Amino acid sequence: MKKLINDPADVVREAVAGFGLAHADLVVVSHDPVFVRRAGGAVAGRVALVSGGGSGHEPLHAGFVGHGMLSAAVPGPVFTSPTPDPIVAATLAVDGGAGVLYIVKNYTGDVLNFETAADLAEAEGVTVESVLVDDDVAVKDSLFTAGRRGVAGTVIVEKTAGAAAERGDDLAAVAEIARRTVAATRSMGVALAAGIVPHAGEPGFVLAEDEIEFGVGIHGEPGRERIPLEPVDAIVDRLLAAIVDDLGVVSGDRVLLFVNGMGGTPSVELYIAYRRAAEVLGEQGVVVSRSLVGNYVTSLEMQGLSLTVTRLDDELTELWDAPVETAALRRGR
Amino acid sequence: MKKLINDPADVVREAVAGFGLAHADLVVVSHDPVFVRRAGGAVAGRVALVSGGGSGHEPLHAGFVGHGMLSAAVPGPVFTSPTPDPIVAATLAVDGGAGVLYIVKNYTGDVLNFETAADLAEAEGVTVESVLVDDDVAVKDSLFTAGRRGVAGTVIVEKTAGAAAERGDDLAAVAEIARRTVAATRSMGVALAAGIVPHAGEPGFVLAEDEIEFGVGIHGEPGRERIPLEPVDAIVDRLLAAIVDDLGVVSGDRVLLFVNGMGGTPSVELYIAYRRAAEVLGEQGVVVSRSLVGNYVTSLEMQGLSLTVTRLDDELTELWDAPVETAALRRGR
Amino acid sequence: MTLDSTWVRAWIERTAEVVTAERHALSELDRQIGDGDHGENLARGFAAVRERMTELPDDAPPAVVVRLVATTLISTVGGAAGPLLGTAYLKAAAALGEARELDSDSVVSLLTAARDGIVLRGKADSGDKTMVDAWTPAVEAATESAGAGADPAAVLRSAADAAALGAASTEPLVARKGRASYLGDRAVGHRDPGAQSSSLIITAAADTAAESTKES
Amino acid sequence: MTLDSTWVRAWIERTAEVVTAERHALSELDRQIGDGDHGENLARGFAAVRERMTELPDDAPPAVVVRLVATTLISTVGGAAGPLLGTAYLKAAAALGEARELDSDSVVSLLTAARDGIVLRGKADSGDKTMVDAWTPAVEAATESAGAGADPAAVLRSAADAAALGAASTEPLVARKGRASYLGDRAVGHRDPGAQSSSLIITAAADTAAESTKES
Ligand SMILES: Nc1ncnc2c1ncn2[C@@H]1O[C@H](COP(=O)(O)OP(=O)(O)O)[C@@H](O)[C@H]1O
Ligand SMILES: Nc1ncnc2c1ncn2[C@@H]1O[C@H](COP(=O)(O)OP(=O)(O)O)[C@@H](O)[C@H]1O
Ligand SMILES: [Mg+2]
Ligand SMILES: [Mg+2]
Ligand SMILES: [Mg+2]
Ligand SMILES: [Mg+2]
Repeated sequence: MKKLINDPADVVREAVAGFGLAHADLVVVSHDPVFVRRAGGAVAGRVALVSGGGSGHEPLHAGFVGHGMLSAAVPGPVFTSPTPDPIVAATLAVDGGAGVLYIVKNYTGDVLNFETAADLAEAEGVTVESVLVDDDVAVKDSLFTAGRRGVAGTVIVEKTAGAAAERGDDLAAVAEIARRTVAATRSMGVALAAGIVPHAGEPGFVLAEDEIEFGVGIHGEPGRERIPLEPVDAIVDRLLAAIVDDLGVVSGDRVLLFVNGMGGTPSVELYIAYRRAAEVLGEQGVVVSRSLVGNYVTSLEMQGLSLTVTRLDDELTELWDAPVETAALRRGR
Repeated sequence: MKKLINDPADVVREAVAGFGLAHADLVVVSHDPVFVRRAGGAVAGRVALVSGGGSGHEPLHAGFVGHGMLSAAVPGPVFTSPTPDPIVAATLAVDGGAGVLYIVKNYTGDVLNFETAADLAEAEGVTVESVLVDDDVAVKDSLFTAGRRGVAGTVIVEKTAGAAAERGDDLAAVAEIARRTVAATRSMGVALAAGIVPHAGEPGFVLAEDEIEFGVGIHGEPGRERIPLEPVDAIVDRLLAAIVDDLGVVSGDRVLLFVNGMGGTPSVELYIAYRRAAEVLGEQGVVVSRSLVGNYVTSLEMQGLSLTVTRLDDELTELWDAPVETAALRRGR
Repeated sequence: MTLDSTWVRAWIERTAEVVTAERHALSELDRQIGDGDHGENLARGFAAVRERMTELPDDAPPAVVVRLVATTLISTVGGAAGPLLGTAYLKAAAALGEARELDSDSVVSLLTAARDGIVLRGKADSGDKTMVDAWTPAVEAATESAGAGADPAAVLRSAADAAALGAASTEPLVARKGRASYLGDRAVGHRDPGAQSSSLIITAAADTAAESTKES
Repeated sequence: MTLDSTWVRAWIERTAEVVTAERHALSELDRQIGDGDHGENLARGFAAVRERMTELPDDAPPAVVVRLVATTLISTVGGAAGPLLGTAYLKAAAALGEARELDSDSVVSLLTAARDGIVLRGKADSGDKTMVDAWTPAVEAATESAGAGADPAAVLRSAADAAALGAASTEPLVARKGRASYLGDRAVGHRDPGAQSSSLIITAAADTAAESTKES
């Protein structure tokens, strides 16, 4: 394993410290327990947003802490949900009396730890609502699974819900925006090569030179199936078909198209994929009215990408466009 | 070779097309010849900035086209300088009568092609000035080399010069800011693994499992030496020592500290490196007053990073802070 | 013959040793059908448990020791296993109440409460390819063995044997809970890491009980 | 015996074939001490040349053909080699002037102008491990051979032989220009890709001249 790290056990602590130093104008870092919150403290009367999960998906979530998005982010160990303690500490630090919304990616570990944290925070007098993000169409949602995974669409949810909180919506309204965004969002990804978890020292899976993992998760979980490498246009067509079909996108719909890099994919490849996806949607009469391209929800240095489509209404569009000032997404400020 | 592409020969064309579609609010793409210019056309009386070079370093340069930075970017084939034709076409498209500044990374190919383009553009009545960026301390600048390479520091130059042009400086003044930024900027990089040029299909170099390329260039050029892999703190110490020594940074200096990912390095690793560099500078009494961390000048999917330090004066600080609205760097708008 | 808080401490200590020794094997199982961190998660958690145990008074009753394990795992493991095993120890501590000496029935109720805690949090059924597939056979075997009049060490031995078989029994299954459920048929042929670690935990209980019994 | 525009076209056509056939070998040389694109760059450029040549009138004089090569390379190759070789052909075209029949002296001035163009743009000296190290010996050998009364084909053959030796002679050198100069001692032992491709270009001239002579 080759990595630019010191002791694998220190990866998260050191990275969060560096993040705090580099973005001292935007965030304050708590080191024990580890969480990242917006500079400036809790805003009285404003709903606060807390998200978190295993590390290794940066800039998610700490990169989205700031005006117009998250109030705090709680990074767990690499690919492992944080425990309840730091979630509770972050909750108490950012609550401005109007309640706290947890944005939780749908993994058993995240769900259970945020659940426990919510119980503990409620015991401290904070009103907590939770929204589960489960946008990954690679996983069948049925009685026979833990439900769909939360992947790249999480960014969209954090953006629209954050903007709703910023404009002064109450907790129920912010939660409604978050749930509406989840309901309007679907994603699916593909990997050419897995990332390497520092303490594991080995890739999550190994693919042959002509194989790709189709429907891969953001923790290097093996995906839906392994298929032979194809030209990216064909791969995009498959991903998009699964998304469009599941979301029920039809001619005339306005959508946000998001091509997300998994961390080790050159920018040119993301834009080549974007081009194809935009063309195909256009041919279907779908209006791509907003877009996002880049490494936003990564899986360490995984080579691959995911596609996300969110069906936009006027309000979601307005919330997407609202000013935001975070380390990884900034506009209008 | 595993890549999310179609025909290797179409990589740049398709990526630029995708870039244009994704950022239609910011840029207009010319397809023949290929260049990317700011949406809205030439601004009368304002100095225009044109940069370019081989593709594969994205977001450099097209990602920095927009208000407060470049007027146009000219992407060549992967790792190969563009020819004069598209440079001239871009120049003519963005000239607002106040002249055009070329920001050229110091490579023989870029220098020669931009030189020819300048001659041709001047023949068309456009006043052109050129600034060479040569910030890479890995290469000794002597009679025995083609001079230092232009690497990550290019972003800083594009930002300060772009802000100077935006505030209305004339061509000589914008060029002076660019040259002052170059003079105040040094960089050095390290790689764990090279990127793979699509049409080559093989990495630019192959390292053993315990080796790193120290002083690597952004084209997968082999670096200064191969050394055994070390903890990143030790690597950062080496890079920083070379930079600080060459730039002559001393206690009390204010600097911008920039940790640049080469394309395939997880964000956590960049922040771990940032942490160490900031600590070391702090111990030396150097004030890190501005920072930048992320993939800004990449080498396809190269695993590695570079450190850049720019010594800031009040004016450069103000220009760095000025509003900018581009695909890859945005603030204040 | 009964077990006391010395056994509880020995059990926890042995568990810490075993999950540390097996951390790579457990993570490797998790890498096959999950995200490859299960061994690391447990090793981290039990290292913290070991450290905090030193702060307990020597005469802390079994329930206090087990509750410390619970809260430590909850606050240090994370992932799915942290809250699940944490709840298991929390419910087990509640079941132990004030008891200082554990007879065979106490051991059965300890195991039962632990299993029930996991099911309460995780809502998995038997056969879903989770740690429940180690705990439920263990509870059943312990109940039967205690009913037949076996001593605590023997009860735990039968639980451990059943847990080991239960862990092995997850191999042919398709998962319906946790990360492995994303894999569908591709999980077949792989042992569930949580069932395996739970089998190690119960085996550590049996092994230390056997030693306690010999000494006493 | 003289060479005419049929030969020029044959030369350019042969060059296109050879650099296309050798593209991977040239890029591999460049990968060792540069950025691995030299073969690709030239193949792209000469493919464009080939295409544009079809648009020329059949009776275009040699200088027009050579100038078309120059402008096409300048506008399609990029990198260092594009402007350098482009300038070489541009200056060569200027040296040819109006001539329709090239004697040995014309061939020498063509080669000399090409070399001078490269030096003008690139400012490399002999021994800097660049394409100049193929061109300069070629010019010297051609000059000597023409001085001794050889015919154009023989002049080009001696130039080609010298260029080949010149390309090989770059192997032990440290580079002082271009990308390879960043490597210091590590460039030693590798042949310069530009010198190698220049040797191919000059050899293509000699080979096609020999064939033209046979046919005529
Ligand atoms: N709903 C559940 N009920 C019971 N056990 C579960 C459930 N979900 C997961 N598990 C157990 O947790 C184990 C994985 O633990 P671990 O790897 O530490 O957490 P994570 O999956 O969050 O990385 C699985 O092998 C399984 O035994
Ligand atoms: N200053 C120079 N003078 C003469 N030849 C040069 C000079 N710089 C580079 N070259 C030649 O150019 C070749 C590299 O060409 P190429 O790979 O196409 O361009 P790039 O280096 O831009 O990728 C080198 O092998 C060398 O022969
Ligand atoms: Mg995990
Ligand atoms: Mg090149
Ligand atoms: Mg796991
Ligand atoms: Mg080259």
